[in-house]
Amino acid sequence: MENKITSESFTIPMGPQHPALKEPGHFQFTVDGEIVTRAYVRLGYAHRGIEKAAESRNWVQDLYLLERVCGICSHIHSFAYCLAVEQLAHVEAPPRAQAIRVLVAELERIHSHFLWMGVSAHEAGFDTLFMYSWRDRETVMDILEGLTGNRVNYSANILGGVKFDVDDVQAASIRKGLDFLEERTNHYLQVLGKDAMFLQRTRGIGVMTRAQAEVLGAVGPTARASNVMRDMRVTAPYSAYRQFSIRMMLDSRGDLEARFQVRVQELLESIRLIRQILDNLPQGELSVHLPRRIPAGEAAVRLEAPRGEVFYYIKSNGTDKPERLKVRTPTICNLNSVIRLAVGHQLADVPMILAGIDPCFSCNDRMVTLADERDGSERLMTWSELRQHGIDFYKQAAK
Amino acid sequence: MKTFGVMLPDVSKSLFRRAATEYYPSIRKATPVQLRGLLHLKLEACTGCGLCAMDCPANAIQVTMLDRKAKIFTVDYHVDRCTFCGQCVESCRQGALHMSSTEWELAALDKTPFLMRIGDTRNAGTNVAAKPENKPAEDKHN
Amino acid sequence: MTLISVLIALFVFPGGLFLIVAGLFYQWFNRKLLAVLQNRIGPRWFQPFADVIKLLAKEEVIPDGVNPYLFIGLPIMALAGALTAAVYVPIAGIAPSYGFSGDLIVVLYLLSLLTLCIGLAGANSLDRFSLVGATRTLTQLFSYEAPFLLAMLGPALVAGSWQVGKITAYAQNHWLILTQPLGFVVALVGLMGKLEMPPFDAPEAHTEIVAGALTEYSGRGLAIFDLGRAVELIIGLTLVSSFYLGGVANLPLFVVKTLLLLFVMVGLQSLLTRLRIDQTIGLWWRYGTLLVLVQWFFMVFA
Amino acid sequence: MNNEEILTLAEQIVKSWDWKTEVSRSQPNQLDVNILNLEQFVPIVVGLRVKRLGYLSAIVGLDLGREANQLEVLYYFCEQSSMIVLHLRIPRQNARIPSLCEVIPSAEVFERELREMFGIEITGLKTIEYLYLPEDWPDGVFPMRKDADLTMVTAQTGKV
Repeated sequence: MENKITSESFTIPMGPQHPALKEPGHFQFTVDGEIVTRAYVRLGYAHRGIEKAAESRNWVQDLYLLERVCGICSHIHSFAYCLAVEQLAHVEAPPRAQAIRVLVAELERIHSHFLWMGVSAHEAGFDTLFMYSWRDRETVMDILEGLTGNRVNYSANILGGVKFDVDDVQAASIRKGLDFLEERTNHYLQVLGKDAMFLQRTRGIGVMTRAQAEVLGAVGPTARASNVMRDMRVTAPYSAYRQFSIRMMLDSRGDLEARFQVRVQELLESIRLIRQILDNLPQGELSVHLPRRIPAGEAAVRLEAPRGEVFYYIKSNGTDKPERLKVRTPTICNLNSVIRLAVGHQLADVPMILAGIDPCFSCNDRMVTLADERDGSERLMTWSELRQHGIDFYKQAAK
Repeated sequence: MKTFGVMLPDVSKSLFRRAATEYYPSIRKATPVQLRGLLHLKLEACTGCGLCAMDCPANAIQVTMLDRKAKIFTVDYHVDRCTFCGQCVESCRQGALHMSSTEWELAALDKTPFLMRIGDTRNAGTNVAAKPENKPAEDKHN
Repeated sequence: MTLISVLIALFVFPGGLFLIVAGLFYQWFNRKLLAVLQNRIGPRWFQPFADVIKLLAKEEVIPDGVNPYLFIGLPIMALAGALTAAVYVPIAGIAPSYGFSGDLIVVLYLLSLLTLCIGLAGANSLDRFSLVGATRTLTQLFSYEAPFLLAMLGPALVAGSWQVGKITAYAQNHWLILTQPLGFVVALVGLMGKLEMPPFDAPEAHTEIVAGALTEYSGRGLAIFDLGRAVELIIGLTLVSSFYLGGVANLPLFVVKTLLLLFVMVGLQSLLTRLRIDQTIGLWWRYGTLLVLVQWFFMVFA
Repeated sequence: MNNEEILTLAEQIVKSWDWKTEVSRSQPNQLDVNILNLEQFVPIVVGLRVKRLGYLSAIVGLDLGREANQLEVLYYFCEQSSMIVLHLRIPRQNARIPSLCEVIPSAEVFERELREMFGIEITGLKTIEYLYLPEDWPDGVFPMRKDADLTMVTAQTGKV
């Protein structure tokens, strides 16, 4: 790391490896004293080439590949992929499967928001909140494990439905867990809204106005904290959200505190929705059959991931592999805003502002590192080749 | 209303509470029945169709047909590649596959337990240790 | 006092070795208690010792572009300063080995030597995180030093002496926490600032600047700085407890008092969010100093 | 404004700018606009922006293959559940499209991605440093193109 000190600028690098970043990403902040005057971002350190790799795998295999776009919001990616493929095949998952998908998606949102709360508290130097919120996150992870069979990468979906059913015993254990989580969430709402020391680090920090949020294309809770009405579950309801409606959480302040409030209130709303789904789970089949070859066509779906709107575009050419698959994750939209927001703030606020959008770099870095021309017969050969070159499609960046 | 030390109740309760951290190697929590652990194959039900291998996202399953008429085949299960997604169990039309919910501590010091060869091993012609009993080398559950 | 007993007092007990071991034990108590308050298991009792031994055994990397003498010398100076301060302080319930009129000031400045050395060490290395950390360390030093000093001078004022031994003797009969509660609070919180404990850990806020001034340190240098911090922890606790909590009586009472103080400090650590450096300065000059001055006002006129 | 009104208004804007523009509805909530003349592209986007018909949700690049010898770029403008998709078709050689950064600042990352992955030059794009690809990525290799020779890349860089 060479030293660039001139009379005006002093550049502080953050990343690719930095304690504030749980994943590799590179930020450069030029500071004047403690004030940030310029910010620059470079991505690609967790780039695994998923979009290209998806073109050389069949429709079923892609489901699991895409689930690994992100380790935290893994379900929403396979959810989006399934919706798009089902749209291409002109089938619809049975109502019970749709409800279970939404159930897992909301549990995942709880998991993600709790995780985020802990991480941001840690960035702020409030480790007690970090430890407690992660302790409570275990509850929802246990629920997910008991329901789907895994703590992350739930693999709940198959093309045309879901893998498992929710029986009364599981419903009861979910309800029990939710009661605890609801109590804790209400408590954290108090902590985040009242703790004077914590508010010093969040109130009025990183303010993004509504106009800014719209121009910079912010999505998800980041946008909603600036009073921008963007929530796919409400504005463009998909799957079981058509039956089970959810309220949009908005805040007009646009600062970090608002982002905390929006997310924690979303937790309460998710808990309410999960209870509602459990009470009114439709009866019926769990999956429908999908052909191995998906009819040619194009499909674009937009879903609300915990971090915001996720966009999937799939083009099929009628074979058993997709022709093109495009993933646009929420972080890439929100990253724009963070870069601009950081300027003018104290260096100490930068990790908080960064964490405020809940960045997920492995979500962003998907497209290409290396691809393979592969057909079925050479499967093992090319796989070992891939391994040799060390692309870790599966051992992707932790998280 | 701003106050100081809002987390005081949590902190003070913790003094008299057992740590939430798991004491993992000494105390093992029971795993849920749904857990997707090690894959098991019922050889008598398997027809060697290879659907599981075709759908496996990690190419962890390899079906080699040795004699199509006599239905002699071997199934190689690469435990180290397996992502435990459970798609093979869904894909199998014979119901020959299931995943154990108790066998999940699969780490080993060498690679031998990671290749499990199920089926006819007479003509396989490799020197990989065959594991017909379908289990990793060490049983860590004792 | 024979030469041997002097040497033992200096190197084994109550100075030197004992101080280091006790400091590390207090560090463990700090970490363990914090973990318990956060509902974690926390480290086992030998963890700080293991850390130090591991670091001492490791290679020390001296980065390019630094002054190697300063780089190696600063940690030693810091530890030496802290150990020297211990000579004038009633460690482990034993009256200070040496003392002269006005040694309180010397002790306080020897304690600041550690912080100063850390700041210099950061400024010495060219790493950007170190530089920002050094700036913050020194900025913070100037913010808490004045209120902390004033809070420690409160007992000196009523005892009528600026000698640690005499103040302690006076405090033996007067629990100054009752007569000077504000001073006690400022002294306690000031001690947390001095030790760079959360919420005053902005100089080493690892989510912002990795390890602050000590980012470039590894191996022996880091271990010695760590030992210096451990010694400073115990000296600081001794000073505050002997000034405000009824002087020194005997070893068990001393341990109880200091651990009680540490308990309060850990509780505060677990409840408070890290302050930004500008907020730290604001806190000390706006509230810390004011509180002590109010205390002095009462002392002078009441 | 409901979906139908959004799509109708968008259709009017597009038609009024250039009556030859092909417009179709592949889905009930989707309006596909086939832009034939690149010069019309930015004004149409401005028109959509002014009327607040959707924000830029994503830019998708497509390689239509060697036979078609064309690249396609899809711009997804979304509002509520409606999607307005602008299709741009350009030749594979010397592919060049205008930048939207002046109109929509958030287009920058998408355009940078498009540029490095498909080799489409974006006129007016200020930041042209790689966003995802490594610094030592060879010139002229655009990984998301169907015929990108990536084994060569592995040999050259000797890593990944």
